[in-house]
Amino acid sequence: MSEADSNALGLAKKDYAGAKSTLCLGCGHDQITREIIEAAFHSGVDPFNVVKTSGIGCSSKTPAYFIAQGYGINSVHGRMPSVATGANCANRHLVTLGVSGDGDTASIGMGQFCHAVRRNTDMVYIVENNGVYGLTKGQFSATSEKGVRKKGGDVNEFAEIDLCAVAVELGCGFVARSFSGDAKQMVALIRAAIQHEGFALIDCISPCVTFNNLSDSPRGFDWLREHNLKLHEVGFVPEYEAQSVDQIPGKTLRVDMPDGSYISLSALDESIHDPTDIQAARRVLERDRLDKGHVYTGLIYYNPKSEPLHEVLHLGDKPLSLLDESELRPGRQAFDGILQAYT
Amino acid sequence: MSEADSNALGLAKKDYAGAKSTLCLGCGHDQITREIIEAAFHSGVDPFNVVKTSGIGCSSKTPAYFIAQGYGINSVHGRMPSVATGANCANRHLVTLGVSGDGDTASIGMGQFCHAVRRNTDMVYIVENNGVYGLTKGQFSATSEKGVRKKGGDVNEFAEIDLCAVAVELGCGFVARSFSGDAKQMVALIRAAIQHEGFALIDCISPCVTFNNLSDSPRGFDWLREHNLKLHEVGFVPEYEAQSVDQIPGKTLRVDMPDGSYISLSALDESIHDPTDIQAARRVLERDRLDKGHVYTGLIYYNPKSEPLHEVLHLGDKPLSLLDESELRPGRQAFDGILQAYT
Amino acid sequence: MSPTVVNDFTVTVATVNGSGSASSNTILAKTVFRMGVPVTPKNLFPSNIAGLPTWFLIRVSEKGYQARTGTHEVVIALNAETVAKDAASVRKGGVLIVDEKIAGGITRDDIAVHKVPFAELVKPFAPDPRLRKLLANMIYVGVATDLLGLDRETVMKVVADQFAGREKIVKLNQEVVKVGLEYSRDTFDAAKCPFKVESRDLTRDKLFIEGNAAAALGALMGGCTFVGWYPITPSSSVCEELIHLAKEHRVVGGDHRFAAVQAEDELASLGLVLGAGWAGARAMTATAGPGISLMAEFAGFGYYAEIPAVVMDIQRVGPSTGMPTRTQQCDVSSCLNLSHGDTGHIVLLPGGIDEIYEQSQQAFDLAERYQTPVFLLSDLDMGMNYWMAERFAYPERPFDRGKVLDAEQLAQVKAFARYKDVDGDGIPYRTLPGTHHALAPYFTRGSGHTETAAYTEDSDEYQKVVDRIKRKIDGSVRDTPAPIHEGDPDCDVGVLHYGSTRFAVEEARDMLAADGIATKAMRVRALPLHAEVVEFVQSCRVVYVVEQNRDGQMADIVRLKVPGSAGLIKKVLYYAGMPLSATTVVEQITADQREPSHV
Amino acid sequence: MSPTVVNDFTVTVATVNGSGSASSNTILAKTVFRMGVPVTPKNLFPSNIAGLPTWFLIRVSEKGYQARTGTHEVVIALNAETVAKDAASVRKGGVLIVDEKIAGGITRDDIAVHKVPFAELVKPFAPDPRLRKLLANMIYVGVATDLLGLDRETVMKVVADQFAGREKIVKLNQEVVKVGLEYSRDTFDAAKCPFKVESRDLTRDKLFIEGNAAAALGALMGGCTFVGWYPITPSSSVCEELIHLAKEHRVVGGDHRFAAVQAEDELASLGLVLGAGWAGARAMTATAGPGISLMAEFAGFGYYAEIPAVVMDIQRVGPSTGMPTRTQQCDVSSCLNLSHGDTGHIVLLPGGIDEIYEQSQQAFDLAERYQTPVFLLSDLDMGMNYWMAERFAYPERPFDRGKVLDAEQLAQVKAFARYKDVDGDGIPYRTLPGTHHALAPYFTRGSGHTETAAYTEDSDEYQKVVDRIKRKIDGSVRDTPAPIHEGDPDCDVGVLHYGSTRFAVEEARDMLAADGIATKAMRVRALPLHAEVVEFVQSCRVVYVVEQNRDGQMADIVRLKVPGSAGLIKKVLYYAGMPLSATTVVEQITADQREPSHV
Ligand SMILES: Cc1ncc(C[n+]2csc(CCOP(=O)(O)OP(=O)(O)O)c2C)c(N)n1
Ligand SMILES: Cc1ncc(C[n+]2csc(CCOP(=O)(O)OP(=O)(O)O)c2C)c(N)n1
Ligand code: SF4
Ligand code: SF4
Ligand SMILES: [Mg+2]
Ligand SMILES: [Mg+2]
Repeated sequence: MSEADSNALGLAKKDYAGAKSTLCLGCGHDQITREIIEAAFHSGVDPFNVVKTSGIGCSSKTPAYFIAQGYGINSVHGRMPSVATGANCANRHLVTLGVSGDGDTASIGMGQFCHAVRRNTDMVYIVENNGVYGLTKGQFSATSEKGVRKKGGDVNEFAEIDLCAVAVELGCGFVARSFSGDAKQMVALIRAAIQHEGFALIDCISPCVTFNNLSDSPRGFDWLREHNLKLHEVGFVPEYEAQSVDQIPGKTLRVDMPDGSYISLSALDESIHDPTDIQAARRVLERDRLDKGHVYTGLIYYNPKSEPLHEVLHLGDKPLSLLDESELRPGRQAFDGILQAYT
Repeated sequence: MSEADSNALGLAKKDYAGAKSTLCLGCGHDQITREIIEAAFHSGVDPFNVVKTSGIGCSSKTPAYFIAQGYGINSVHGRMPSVATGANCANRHLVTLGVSGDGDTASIGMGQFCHAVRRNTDMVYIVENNGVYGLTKGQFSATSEKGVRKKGGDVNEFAEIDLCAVAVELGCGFVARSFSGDAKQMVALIRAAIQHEGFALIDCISPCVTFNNLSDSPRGFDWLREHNLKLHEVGFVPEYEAQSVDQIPGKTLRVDMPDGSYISLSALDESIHDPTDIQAARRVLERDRLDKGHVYTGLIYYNPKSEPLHEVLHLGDKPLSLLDESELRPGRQAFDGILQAYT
Repeated sequence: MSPTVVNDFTVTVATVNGSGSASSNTILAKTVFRMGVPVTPKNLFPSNIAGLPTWFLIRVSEKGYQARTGTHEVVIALNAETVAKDAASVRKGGVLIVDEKIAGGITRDDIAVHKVPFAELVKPFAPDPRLRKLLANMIYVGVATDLLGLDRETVMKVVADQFAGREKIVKLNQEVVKVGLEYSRDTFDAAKCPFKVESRDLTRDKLFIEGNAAAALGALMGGCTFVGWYPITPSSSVCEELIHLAKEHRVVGGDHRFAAVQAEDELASLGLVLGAGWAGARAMTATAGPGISLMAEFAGFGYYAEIPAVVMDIQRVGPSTGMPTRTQQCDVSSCLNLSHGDTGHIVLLPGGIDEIYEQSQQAFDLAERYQTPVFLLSDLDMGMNYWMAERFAYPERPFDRGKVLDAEQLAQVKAFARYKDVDGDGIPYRTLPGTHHALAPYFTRGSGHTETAAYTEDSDEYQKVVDRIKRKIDGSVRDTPAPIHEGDPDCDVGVLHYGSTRFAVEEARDMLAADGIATKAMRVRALPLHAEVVEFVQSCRVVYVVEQNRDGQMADIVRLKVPGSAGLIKKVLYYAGMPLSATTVVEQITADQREPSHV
Repeated sequence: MSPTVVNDFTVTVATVNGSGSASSNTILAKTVFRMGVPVTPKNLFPSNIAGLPTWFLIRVSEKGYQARTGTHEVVIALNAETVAKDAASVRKGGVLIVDEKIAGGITRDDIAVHKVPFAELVKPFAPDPRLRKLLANMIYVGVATDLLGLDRETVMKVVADQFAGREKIVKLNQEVVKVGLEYSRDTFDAAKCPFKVESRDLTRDKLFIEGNAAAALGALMGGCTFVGWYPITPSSSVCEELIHLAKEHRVVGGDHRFAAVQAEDELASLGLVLGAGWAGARAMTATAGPGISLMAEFAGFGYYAEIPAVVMDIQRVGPSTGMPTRTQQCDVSSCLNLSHGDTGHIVLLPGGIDEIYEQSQQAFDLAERYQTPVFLLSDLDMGMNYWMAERFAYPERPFDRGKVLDAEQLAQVKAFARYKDVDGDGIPYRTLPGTHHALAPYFTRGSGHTETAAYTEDSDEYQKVVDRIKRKIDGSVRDTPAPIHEGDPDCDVGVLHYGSTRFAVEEARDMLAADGIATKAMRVRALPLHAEVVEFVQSCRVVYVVEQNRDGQMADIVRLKVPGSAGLIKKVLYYAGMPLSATTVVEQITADQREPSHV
């Protein structure tokens, strides 16, 4: 990653900044905001083409805090996937970034989430997962681990929903888990997710310092820093740099993306998790489920072959939003033909 | 299964009958209705204790067609799980039978379905899965297989949602797939599901003869009769009979249920699928997904250890519905104590 | 024998659904239509797929009346379950054509009973019992053709059109029609049948089309590029037909100039539509009552965030699931104020099929001009039945895309505040995502926002926006279809109506006039109400508001609009689910004219 | 120096949220309360968790007025971001207590400015900057105690109660309060402060409690056994407090005599509640506007299938997400007619905290008696603020479980038709699932049904049921709380109001009377409206309907209820999100009295 002052578009990092955050000092979500800015800057995403969608929650407020030169839509609680899908259909060239919370996605939004995965809307979908409802002051969400204790003593009695596991079962082509505190991994994952054509899930553990940061909370900073097991070191090499890299260092897996860019995964111990192997992905998820002592982060599953929605819908190059009457109205003859059937 | 005229409660099979069906002649759903009647009769379920819940659809109409002496509630489309859960909390002794369709569960109802599984409401949840919306005349549902052709020529362009796979990932303790035409398997599964304490899913392929019964449709009768691969022969042995069975024939797996009854699974080829092994369950589901030529039926996953909702909620023996003011109102002293904090 | 009645009677076909009678019934109706005689069929079907009683009414009316009459002159009875009731329903002097196998109990001697051995007649054509059942329906087409004097060639042509492309089937059906016809000719005496269709030239240049097909065609011509939908009776065919048309007329070189997404439910439908509308598509959904309820939260978001959307509500009987295959106009007030908080939507109320076509184009213009969800209310009666309609006009005007600023315009105006009232009409300007200009990007939210689209919790900033939105919506009367006056302006008995109620009201007013009760009428076509409604109500001594719901929803809306109208307005209500008949209207108005109720 | 003002002023604390000032503010308010002086605090907080400006108003009023005044006599300013605005907000002759670090720009010489070195004063107590911030708040408690003449012992006792059980924290806080107090005594001259609290005996036997806590206690005493909920501001604390109370008072031998399920959303909340209510639990949910919208479909199901349910709506500013921490009364009409089709619900409108307690018990009785969803509307102002309230009474009456037939009764009556009007009041009988009697089982559905709960698509059968339901709901006025009359019945200027508007209206009427404008008032407490409302309106020359929404929702409901009232009714509206003040009401009414508007 070059540390140039300006990117391929000639834009500076500040051109990707947003409004000042109003989240609590130290909130994991603010880290992710910075990571999104970093990723968009380095990938040279055109801000005017960015659509930032979200639901409701502390996490869902963050689209206001990055890429002010993009178009934001902060919709209603749990229903961002449909809005994002609609927008994406209207103009398939838009880079659609979705930011949601665990409540927003795994509780109220579970249905829409599953169906957006199934439809394979071409978007990056980041769940800022803190295991609680931050904005409504700390109730447990559906991704809270069973048995977890909250400030005040309440204990969560229901098993967590693992969004990555569900996404894999629903055929999602890009499934990653990460930690807001791991900027390097997150930036690489976001850049790869942007490149992926289809629905790309990043379930990012993002601690809520105010309501779920007890030292033994598996969604808290202390715990995560100690118990985050990386599946591999993730790097992203864009298409224009990929040419010049002629050799991949040992113990590194190169996962090619359709546009010529690739994801490089370097081993951190003996084995490298290969995300293109669905069985391996399932094993990682099962290990994660059983191993209460760790969270496994990295690119869990990747399948570039899933056809994104705009292709299923055969959308042409010119966005639907720009078509005019000459392009949309059948001619007089065709019109008469239609009416003929009704005489 | 004894063919006695009356069951343990002294009731005849006709005591489990319902109103006359108004479904199309030959509809798979009517087979399931008969199977439910059979199962309830043989298990000696007290009809007055039965609650029959459903959403909206041809399938969801069927609770009117069985156990007329039970209490039915045909709620709104896709939201039966919440209604069933509420009823179950009000009176934990009720035997809750839920009947839904694939549209009702996997499309509009996906969110509620996932959350009912997560909460582990003690109920039997039968999806009468025909891959289409019957009642609204044949649109594809979210369980339609990709590439499937409909009468008229339309082709489904989206991958199916495998409810069993999702349920396993969400920690469901009883996950079965069956076929409405296999009465023996269905009756055994329903009886076992009734016995299971917690959420028991039976995803039953139930052909729609009117809209999805083309000879090459994987949800059609012809196809199913030929391509249904049974994982094992399922039998159910109730507690009161279990004592007298002293030996299990070879190549049969005995899966004990907490109340003393058991499920017997007999091999149909070399191996028997063991539903208590989650990895085996996942392998079956993956095989099912990849093998477009077959559907695998039987008890896919069983885990008796999941705590049902009423236990999580510590509900006592007396149903909430019957408690009166003497049991519910704190006494005067306690009341004064409460007010004290507000002075 | 009764005197001959020409072109003024109803033929009722009683069968079970799923038995294939729909084709035969449509053939009968279309034959009358092609003979130049006004005809209105109505399919009264149950909410299941097959095996339950169903009725099909074919009203033949030289005068062009299109409402249900409530009487049955000719009844074709094929359903054993209902035959007693069906036989009893035949009007004195009427004709019953009945399957001889189920005719046992019929004892009426005040009607002509024609027994037909359906099964026997079709046996030679079909060994398969299922096919036999289907073909049996063609027998009664033949019998009716003979008895009612339908034009034989026209019938055969309509049969050919019905099964166009499938030559063998055409042949087979034509032959069976002939068998029916010949059986009737040999067995009955058509001359004695008092009900006759005589050719006229009254339907030339007219269409014969369902309301939902008209809505779909309107959406196509109106430039709809996105449809997000979820199936629900009676709305599904709007979207299905639209997709069908788009596949035919909007695919260029493999590229689709439209996107249709079948959603997982109606919350998602409207979410999809708002996302698409926000990003610049002309986007719509169609649904019925339960879907409207599920859209409540998103409707308020669209209202407050000011996003265009077209929502068609094909109304059916409520509340809750209600009677999904029966008709009502019961969602008027819920659509008008859909969502929590203070809202108020633009509602279009087409009365008749040509208006459905017109307004479903216009809805997209209004949605984009006013940047808000627009509700178009049709109903099951209009939507799922065939109707005669004036031939639809090819639209001449370009789309109205409203106040959208593109990069060029921004470069010129050099200022953009998303939620500011620049022109004094309450309507702000918007930009589309993807616009390449530094002024263009803005943030859309359903939470408090300022004129420049910034987040706010400031009282004044909040109020400025919601006050403007109210002004904007109130101002939509500039562009929404004005109400239609009819009758002598000096008359002081008014009838106010809307939507499908039109057909019964028009006929009822003629009947009332014949009875000496003169009325004038106003047909409302949009909400918020236009000023003309106030004038109309105030010019009356009494105003009957006729509608198909229990609570008199429109009557209440009118009362709130017109001060001092409580004493004038009387609710004429029918909500039992059948299409409204003129007699129902006449009875209530006549009773009140004789003995005025005090409201 | 201005003359001393005793027990009649507002103290405003300006801080940032999440800084721990809530405790200090509550301590100040409670101290005044314990001194026997009526006091009303109001927390004006932003919709985020920490770091944004927040204001806390403490109104001290010997006369017992509880509305916001809109003036600020004493301002405590700790927020750098807003200090300029806060300093400017102090009323002429008022007092400003300000952190000396941010006091730089203050130039007012018409008020007393007291600069306090907060950081320095707490430094000795806390090395940790976070704790220091928390403790700084106790400094101003001390300063205010000194300047306003609060009772020192009472303050210390309140501090002790606030942190009860945590001795070290109590000590620490008390010490810091003392430091503040002493600093003030040493630095300022309290005698010169014109605003004083003097002990009285006006709050004895009163409670000091939030509306949401009162609602929770009401539900507990009302026998609520099931709560299905989804968190949303400002309603969450109703359910959280109820669960807390139930865990304390409803666990017997390990068995829970209640069930609380946090749902995945509000659709599920109401689904859970209806399932539980159907099966015989006394079930409730609490939510705010967006939740109400999501409940629309299920509300119609509950209405038509006749299932008891209690829905509490703690209203906030709409539409859409609106301003979640600001107050309005904007869901009245959406709750009244929630769902598609013809509906009409029972709506309770408690005005004040004791009524919230009473009505949240009664809601369960009404829901079971009328077998229908009952909506109880509170709002953020009542729900999330502390209020003085008459001491709650221990309920004497048994629960009203309505017309439930058990097996024994069925054996006696020998007949049961679920949806039949046996008693002429429109209310049918029901049985609970699990009842062991052959007559008991029935099938519940949201589709068309007969009096015996069978499926139907028959017009008459359908209509019989929906007509009866309308009669049933209309008849609920027998049991719902009647409106409250106030003032001289012969007076012809009426003020109609409801809910939290009560507080501003009561004060406003006194102010108007002092200004020579006599009024009488009617406070509505339930919908459908009682007949008294008609009498009241008709006895007036003009009726001001005061409410906190943009569109005058109640005014419209009243207009529809009272024929000929259009000319009488005038909308007095405030919807900017702050709690309503009396002056807002007075200004609008006075303006109209001077120059009557023509509606
Ligand atoms: C329909 C609806 N219900 C409830 C709410 C209240 N609400 C706002 S945010 C939120 C939960 C947010 O949790 P999560 O998505 O995890 O975001 P976080 O604040 O933890 O980042 C809830 C319940 C709402 N805004 N809308
Ligand atoms: C809110 C809502 N949307 C749509 C419908 C219309 N609708 C009725 S049944 C149905 C689908 C039923 O499909 P499925 O659950 O698969 O049942 P099947 O008829 O195939 O047994 C739909 C969409 C409805 N009743 N309510
Ligand atoms: S409450 Fe939690 S999630 Fe919300 S901003 Fe604060 S730390 Fe972040
Ligand atoms: S339409 Fe299909 S699902 Fe419905 S009743 Fe007929 S066969 Fe069964
Ligand atoms: Mg969260
Ligand atoms: Mg189905």
